[in-house]
Amino acid sequence: MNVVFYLLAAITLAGGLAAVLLKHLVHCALATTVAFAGLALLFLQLDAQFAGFAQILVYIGAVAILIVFTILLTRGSELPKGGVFSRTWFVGLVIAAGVFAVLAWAVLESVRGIPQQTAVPAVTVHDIGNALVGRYVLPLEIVGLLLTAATIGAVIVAMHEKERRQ
Amino acid sequence: MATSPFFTDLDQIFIILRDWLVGFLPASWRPAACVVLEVIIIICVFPGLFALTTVFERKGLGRMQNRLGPNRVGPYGLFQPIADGIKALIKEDIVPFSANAVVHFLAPLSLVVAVFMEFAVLPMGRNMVLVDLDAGLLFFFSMSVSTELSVFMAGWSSRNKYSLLGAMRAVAQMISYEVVLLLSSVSVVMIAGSLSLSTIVAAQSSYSGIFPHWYIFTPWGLAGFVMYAIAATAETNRSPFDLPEGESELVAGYHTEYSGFKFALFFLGEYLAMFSISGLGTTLFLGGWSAPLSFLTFIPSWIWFFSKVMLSIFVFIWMRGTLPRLRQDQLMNFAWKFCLPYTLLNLIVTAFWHFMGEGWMRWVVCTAILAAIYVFMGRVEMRSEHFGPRRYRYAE
Amino acid sequence: MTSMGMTTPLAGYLLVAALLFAIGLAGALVRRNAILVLIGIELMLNAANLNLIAFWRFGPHPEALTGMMFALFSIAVAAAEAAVGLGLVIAIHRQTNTTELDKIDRMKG
Amino acid sequence: MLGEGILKGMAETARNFFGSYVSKERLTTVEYPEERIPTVEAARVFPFLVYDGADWEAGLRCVACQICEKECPPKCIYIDKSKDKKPDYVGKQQFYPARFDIDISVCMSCQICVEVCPFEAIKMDTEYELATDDRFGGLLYDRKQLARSNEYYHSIHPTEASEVDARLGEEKAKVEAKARAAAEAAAAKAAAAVPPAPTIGGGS
Repeated sequence: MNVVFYLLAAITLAGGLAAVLLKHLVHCALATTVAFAGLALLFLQLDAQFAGFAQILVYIGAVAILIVFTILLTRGSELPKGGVFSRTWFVGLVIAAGVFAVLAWAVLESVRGIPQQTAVPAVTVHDIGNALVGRYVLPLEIVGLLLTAATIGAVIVAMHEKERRQ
Repeated sequence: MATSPFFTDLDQIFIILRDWLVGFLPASWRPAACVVLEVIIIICVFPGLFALTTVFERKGLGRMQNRLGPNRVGPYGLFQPIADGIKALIKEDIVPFSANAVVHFLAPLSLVVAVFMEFAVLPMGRNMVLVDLDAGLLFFFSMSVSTELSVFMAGWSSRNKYSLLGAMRAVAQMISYEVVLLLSSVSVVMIAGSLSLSTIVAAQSSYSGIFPHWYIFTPWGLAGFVMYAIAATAETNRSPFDLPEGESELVAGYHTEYSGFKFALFFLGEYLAMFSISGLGTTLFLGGWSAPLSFLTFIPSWIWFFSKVMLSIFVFIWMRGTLPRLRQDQLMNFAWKFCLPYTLLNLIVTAFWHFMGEGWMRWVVCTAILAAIYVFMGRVEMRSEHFGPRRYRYAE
Repeated sequence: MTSMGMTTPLAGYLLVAALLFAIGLAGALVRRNAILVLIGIELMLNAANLNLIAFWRFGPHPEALTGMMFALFSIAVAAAEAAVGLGLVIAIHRQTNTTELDKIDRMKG
Repeated sequence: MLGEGILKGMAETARNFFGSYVSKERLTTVEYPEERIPTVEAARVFPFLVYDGADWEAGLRCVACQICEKECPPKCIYIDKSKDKKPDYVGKQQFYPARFDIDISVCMSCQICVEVCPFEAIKMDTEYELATDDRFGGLLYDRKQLARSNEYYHSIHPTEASEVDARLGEEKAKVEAKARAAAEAAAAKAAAAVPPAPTIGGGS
């Protein structure tokens, strides 16, 4: 708990807020990137090097790019004509606030009694690799399958209409 | 190898200098001061190298086309980059009226910062690495993919169709070749058993006889290196993969609307990306800072690293001087239908190599598989229409 | 948040994650654009990841890597989700020429 | 095999690269300010005005007929006709240009002014180093700047200039012969009345 944490938390939350509030879709996507980067830095601060870099690689390198590609492919880079918020925005806001209230209450109530590890965990990338192909090899294979299926699925979903029309 | 203390000192001269400089500070400041000093050195050395490279590139390209190249400013035109730099600095900074000013401003900055970060994990000599991260390779790639977003920001914020087209091409191309780049590096990681770049160099710095154990001198390493080089060229948007800035159709691609200092930053970013990706290739396949022959180890390690990097840069320039630009569909087909399958195959071959154990058998088997598949795939690719005249699928 | 955060580092991370989750949820619920809804979902997934990593870091057995692995797999799954989700958005845009969720109110294309 | 052509191309460029250091004849570059290619006779860049004799103002062949001004496609010639007259090369009294300006920055070197000029007064120059740092009027040449002697014309386009001279000489001879014939006729006439009579024009 120090200045760095507060700074990173502020960056992340500001990025998230901007992503939700900004008018322009591309700005939203870029703000999301800020949030992703802030989260990656938070991971690094939590001594999770591998997860932090994987976060940057996957989210900034792939997901953010996917989002901006989609925005441009759906002509979302022009400003929307109507409002940016849905008609039921108030209900959504109340639900979100309620969820946050419950979560915060739960965190603050329950976290007190938990014993906490403060020493930096001595986990190397080597350990992560061993765990991935050892204990977690089945999930790894399934994720591989899922990613393949998702890639093919995404291609088919995005291509479908044109192919049929031909 | 017994080397004299003089050469050992020369090898470690930067470390010694750094420690001497830092020694003036109180002990508690020293680690931070070390890092600051190293960062400053990286920030000074590579732009300097960039300046030299620009003039050597122009001269080299000229020579390849039987021209002289720049030779006016200073002796042999060596001061050309200074003149260019002054020009870029004092030029008017034009931001298009309808551009998105904030994003337009942030794009070159974020690009250069991300590229500079890549140098942090490169071992540039024995004990000369800024941070020896356990997941160094992953860090490098995570930084190099962040440049894609900067390119997109630049192209989109300019509100210019050429910029946008260039940026979309650049992003599509970089994503496609990023996969190849990563997968070709993974074969090295499989053999070295580490993502830390200094460990990978250390694994290559032994010798059998006088020959080094560089990974390029293995069948899978050679194949991986070729794929890596192709992907690196595409990743840095260099010719023949310079479609994003293909001036014959897109003016200048995503930096069409940039001028003055911001354009200089893009230019710097492009060359720094070249240096960093050459540095990574050197580290992964060419033994990093280790000497090419065992009796040459007395020459300081950093000289080897930088000469290997500059050699790679020369090959970049050589290719630029030789090859014509690809077409967008050829580029994508090449990435997904040739490079990616071949790199995946290379991974399998690497696994064979690892599990077949020492001996000549693995050399024969791996070489045979890789060569046969290369020839076969080459035949198939060249016979099919992928590299032939363009077919329009959707055009009326 | 600050007073509690000072005493237990875990609580700070969890609160940030909760806040980010709420922001993501709000984004998914209040915005009209389908892409923004997907962005909101990504933010929620990320908040969950932060929770997982924080629990891994401050939990009793970090060497077992459970939280870390969960986060890594979650990142991979989120990438797949984004690819499919955005592919769907493109497909819907092809059909209806809009990505505004309020206007996509017909079952038949 | 895939990649064969790339290697061939790389070998070619490598040959160029090293060859350009070994053999000088590979390099086609002329290092311009120090080295120059001598201009060929047929070179044509911008127009100039020809004058005969030593005094440029008196010797200008131009008679301010303004045909070139009217024919010039980009309209870069500006001529003011003089009020008075002066004798031309054959001695006939003609107007002369009080102002003759060519805007070199507009001129497109089409040579139409040269082709339409009935007096062989405007010709094409081979001078191409006309850059100036004066944006305002630096490239608007007046008649003094445009005037070049006939000798200069001979030095840059010798063949064409001698043809022109021959033609002018012929015309002049014709005019002189006519004048002489007129003079003789006048003399014969005068001889009938008053014996001695001076010749008009004369002079060679």
